[in-house]
Amino acid sequence: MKKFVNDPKRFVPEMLQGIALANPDTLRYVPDYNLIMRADAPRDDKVSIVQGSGSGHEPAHVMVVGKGMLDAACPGDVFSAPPMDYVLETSKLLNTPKGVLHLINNYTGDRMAFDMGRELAEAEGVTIRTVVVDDDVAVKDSTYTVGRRGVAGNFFVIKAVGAASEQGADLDELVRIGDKVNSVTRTMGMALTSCTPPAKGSPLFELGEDEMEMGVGIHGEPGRRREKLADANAIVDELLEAVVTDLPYERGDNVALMINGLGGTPISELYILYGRAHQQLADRGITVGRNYVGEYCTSLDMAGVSLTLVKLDDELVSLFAAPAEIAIRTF
Amino acid sequence: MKKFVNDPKRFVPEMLQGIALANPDTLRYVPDYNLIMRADAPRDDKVSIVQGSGSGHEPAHVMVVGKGMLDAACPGDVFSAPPMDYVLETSKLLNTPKGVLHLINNYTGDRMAFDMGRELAEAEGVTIRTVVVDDDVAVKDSTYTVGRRGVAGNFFVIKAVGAASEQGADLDELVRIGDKVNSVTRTMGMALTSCTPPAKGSPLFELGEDEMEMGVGIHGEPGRRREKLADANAIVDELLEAVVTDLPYERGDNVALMINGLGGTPISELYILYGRAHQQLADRGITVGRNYVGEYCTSLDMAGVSLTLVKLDDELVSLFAAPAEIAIRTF
Amino acid sequence: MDESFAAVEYVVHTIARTAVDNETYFGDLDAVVGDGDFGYSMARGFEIVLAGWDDIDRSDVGTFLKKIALTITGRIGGTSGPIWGTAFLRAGSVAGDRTAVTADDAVAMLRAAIEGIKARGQSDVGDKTLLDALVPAVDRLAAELAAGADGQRALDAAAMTARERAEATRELIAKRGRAAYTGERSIGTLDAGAVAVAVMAERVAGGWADHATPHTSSEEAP
Amino acid sequence: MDESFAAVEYVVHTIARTAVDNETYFGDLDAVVGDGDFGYSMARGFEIVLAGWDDIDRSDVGTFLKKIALTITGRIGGTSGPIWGTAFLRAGSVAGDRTAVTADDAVAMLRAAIEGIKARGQSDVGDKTLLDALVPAVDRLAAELAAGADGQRALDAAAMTARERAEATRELIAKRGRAAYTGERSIGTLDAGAVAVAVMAERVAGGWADHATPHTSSEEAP
Ligand SMILES: Nc1ncnc2c1ncn2[C@@H]1O[C@H](COP(=O)(O)OP(=O)(O)O)[C@@H](O)[C@H]1O
Ligand SMILES: Nc1ncnc2c1ncn2[C@@H]1O[C@H](COP(=O)(O)OP(=O)(O)O)[C@@H](O)[C@H]1O
Ligand SMILES: [Mg+2]
Ligand SMILES: [Mg+2]
Ligand SMILES: [Mg+2]
Ligand SMILES: [Mg+2]
Repeated sequence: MKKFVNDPKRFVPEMLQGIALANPDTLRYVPDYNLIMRADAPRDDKVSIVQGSGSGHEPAHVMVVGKGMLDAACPGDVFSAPPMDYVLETSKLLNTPKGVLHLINNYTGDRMAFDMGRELAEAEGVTIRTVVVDDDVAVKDSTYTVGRRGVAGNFFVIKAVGAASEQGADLDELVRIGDKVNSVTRTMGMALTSCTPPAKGSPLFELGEDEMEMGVGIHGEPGRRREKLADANAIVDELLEAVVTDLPYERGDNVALMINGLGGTPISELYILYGRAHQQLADRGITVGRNYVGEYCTSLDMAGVSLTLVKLDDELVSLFAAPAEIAIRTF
Repeated sequence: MKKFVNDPKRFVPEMLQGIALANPDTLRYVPDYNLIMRADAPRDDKVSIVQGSGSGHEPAHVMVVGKGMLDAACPGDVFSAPPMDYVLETSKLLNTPKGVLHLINNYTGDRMAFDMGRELAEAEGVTIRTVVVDDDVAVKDSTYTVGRRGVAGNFFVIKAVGAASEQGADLDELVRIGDKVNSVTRTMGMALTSCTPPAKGSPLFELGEDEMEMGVGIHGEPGRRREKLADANAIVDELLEAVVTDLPYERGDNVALMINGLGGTPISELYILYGRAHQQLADRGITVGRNYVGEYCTSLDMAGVSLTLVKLDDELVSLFAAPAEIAIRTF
Repeated sequence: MDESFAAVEYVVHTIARTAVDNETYFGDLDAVVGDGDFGYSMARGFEIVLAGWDDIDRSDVGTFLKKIALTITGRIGGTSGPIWGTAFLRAGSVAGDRTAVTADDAVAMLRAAIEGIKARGQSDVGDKTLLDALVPAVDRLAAELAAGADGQRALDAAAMTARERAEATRELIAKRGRAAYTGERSIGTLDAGAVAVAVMAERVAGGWADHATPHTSSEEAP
Repeated sequence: MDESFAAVEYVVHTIARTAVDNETYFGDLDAVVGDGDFGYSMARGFEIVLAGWDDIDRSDVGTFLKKIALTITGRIGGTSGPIWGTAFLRAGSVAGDRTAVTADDAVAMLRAAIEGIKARGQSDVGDKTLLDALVPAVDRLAAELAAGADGQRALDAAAMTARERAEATRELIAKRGRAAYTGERSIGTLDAGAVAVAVMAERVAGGWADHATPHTSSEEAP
């Protein structure tokens, strides 16, 4: 296994410890619950926004805690939803008179942990509402009853509700905004290589030199189809077709376009993909009003990419443009 | 080759095109000379800061063009210094009454291209001064007469002279600042894997499953020593020892610490390394006043890391804290 | 302590031991079409159960099982924490303040655990989950006991059923868990949770004859 | 046009052709302890020379070589652009407005190219660069011609020397170029630039007998 790791069982806590040491003034780390929270949270005048999920998707979500983004993240182990206790304790610690917003990606484990944690926290007097993110078009709702997965689109939900809550929005308003962003956001991902979870020490699946996996999620779970490796343009075109036709995004639409690296893809390649996607959207009469190129929601060291579109309106344009300060804002 | 690429010969121009499409208001792209420049450059009241180098180190340098950073970057092909003509034309296009500052990393090819390009540009009336970056402690000055390499430390030189030139510093002042930053900056890198240049299509060197390469540069050139793979802490300790003892950095020093990913290493792992480095420095009585964790100067898709220290004084603290707006500032 | 409390301890201890011993195997099974964390999650949770084994509150069987459930939900993430935690919790609720457990009690506790898993997982037999091994195995156990079989024979039969049905998950399309996203591609692969149930059942049956021997954590040290 | 101008064209064309044909080979040699771009850089530059071959200004040999030098420095990056560009430029300066080139002229042009490379690269024989093949090969060429050998014999001898000395770069520590950073580890590897010189010299010698045949770009189409 070619990784920077000490004891694989300490992978997540050591990462969190590093984040905490790098951000002593702005973040607080609670080791018992894998909890990274804003040092100034909870605040009486603001809904606390919490996202949990498995680890291995960094910067999501522990590195996007900060002003205008999350108030706290409680990650589980690599690719495992956090234990219910973490959700409970995090919710209690972040409790404010304005309530707590849970953001979760639509996976069985996450939903269970947050359902149970919420029930117990509510019993202790915490007001909680939940927004579920499920933007992945690779999974068809109808066939598999667990529904679509939440993938890189969660960034836009976080950004929008994070901005709105800084501006004083209440819990209901945040749920409205979060649900709205989710409803106009679609993503599709693909992988050139598998990823290697530190505790497993070997790749989750094997891909031949001339193969790629279309429709992968962010947990190294294989995609829906294995295909012959194609060039950058063909890959973008396939992802774009799947995403555009799903909502659908139409001629005249103004969109945010995200080209998200899955962890092992250099940013040079992401810009090659961006250029193609931007031009193909222009050819369809769709304008890219905002763009995001980089790593937002990864799958450990997987070489791969996901493409996300968000249909913009005036409200979203202004929320996405709002300032944000996060742990990985390093320049 | 597991890469997002169309025609490998178009790797660099397609990447630059993507950058240009993503930043239509702030950047200008001149395809003939691989040139990415600020849309508002040159400005009569400001020295233009230009850095060239081979491509494959993104975000360096084409993605760090912007307010408070570079005015222009003219990259060559992957791992090749730009042709002399690009340097000449870039220098002419960026010419201002206050002059042009060339930043170059200390490699034969880069020095030649910039020497020749500068000579010709000066003959056409452009005032140019040069700062050479050579922060890599893996290369010993004495033994190999080409001198140390310039690696991730160039970020700090760019940041400092970029901030100073926004504040109106003249060319001599920028050279003073650039040379000073370089003189207190040291870096050492290592790789877990090789990288694969798109035109070659296969890894530059082969590393066994249980091997690592200490002292690699950023061009996929092998390092000084191949060692048995070690855990994250041992790797940090070895890099840190080499860097700290070189300047040397001493008890009581305040430093900037950069943990720079080489392209294929996920940010989760970088924070594990950061945590160790921070703590080891504390044990040596050295304070980390600023930290940088992420990708600044990469080697395509190489899994690896470099560790940089900069000794801070009041001037550098203030320059590093100055605002900057760059193409990859995406949150 | 009643001998039948020792039997409960034995079963729980064997489950925990199996989870810890098979971390890699269970993880690899989950990696085929899932995300590979099943072995890791189970091992991390059950190793804490084993580490604190001697100190678990044994006032009654219900308390004992609920304490274990709390350790599981407190430490195991993913789907498995809630699923297995709920199972232990529900079994504990049925056991209540009993300090002895009859064969009928055991079947009732297992049935309650199953109902808990179904409710928590919104899942049922046929979804390619651990239920596909657990439900038929418990049915078989109950049937054998009802037909007058002794514990050993009933357990052997249940283990055999668990193994057969775990193998038969190959034919199913995953409808729950991370494997569900691969759709038809999950056909031909084993469900990790179902195999874990089979291995646990086999180990419970295999050691049943000696189960009266007390299981202490000191015995577990390598 | 004088026959000896055609000889210059032949040599340049063969160098360009060799660079393009050996992109992968030269790149792989540079990858061993360097950064692998040598083959790519040379091929990208010299393919432009070939593409515009018929239209290069042939007023005189100096102009012809200087135009080629400009293409090289304009397109080839890395160390090779300045090095090879300087070599062509210096050779062109010596040739000046000549339209015919004698054997002595040729040697003078090559010597000027060598001096240009040394000055540009701040390098010399022994640094494990192309100079380690080029310098002895040109010395040998001059010696053979001085001893009265005809062009073919002199070129054959020079090519043999280039090859021997390119092979001998294995014993050297790289002191210039990207390979220099590996220090002692560069021992045992061939210098890519020196091998390129050897292959070029061999191809020049090998085709010398037919060099009067005009070389047009149409002939190059695959
Ligand atoms: N909804 C569910 N109901 C019951 N069992 C489930 C459910 N989802 C998954 N399982 C079982 O859990 C196992 C996987 O557990 P784990 O790896 O922890 O979950 P995840 O799928 O979240 O990664 C599967 O092999 C299956 O037997
Ligand atoms: N300073 C120098 N002087 C002369 N030749 C050099 C020098 N540096 C490198 N070379 C030659 O150039 C070749 C490498 O060229 P290239 O790959 O373009 O340069 P780089 O080392 O910058 O990647 C080497 O094999 C060597 O023969
Ligand atoms: Mg999981
Ligand atoms: Mg090079
Ligand atoms: Mg799993
Ligand atoms: Mg090279």
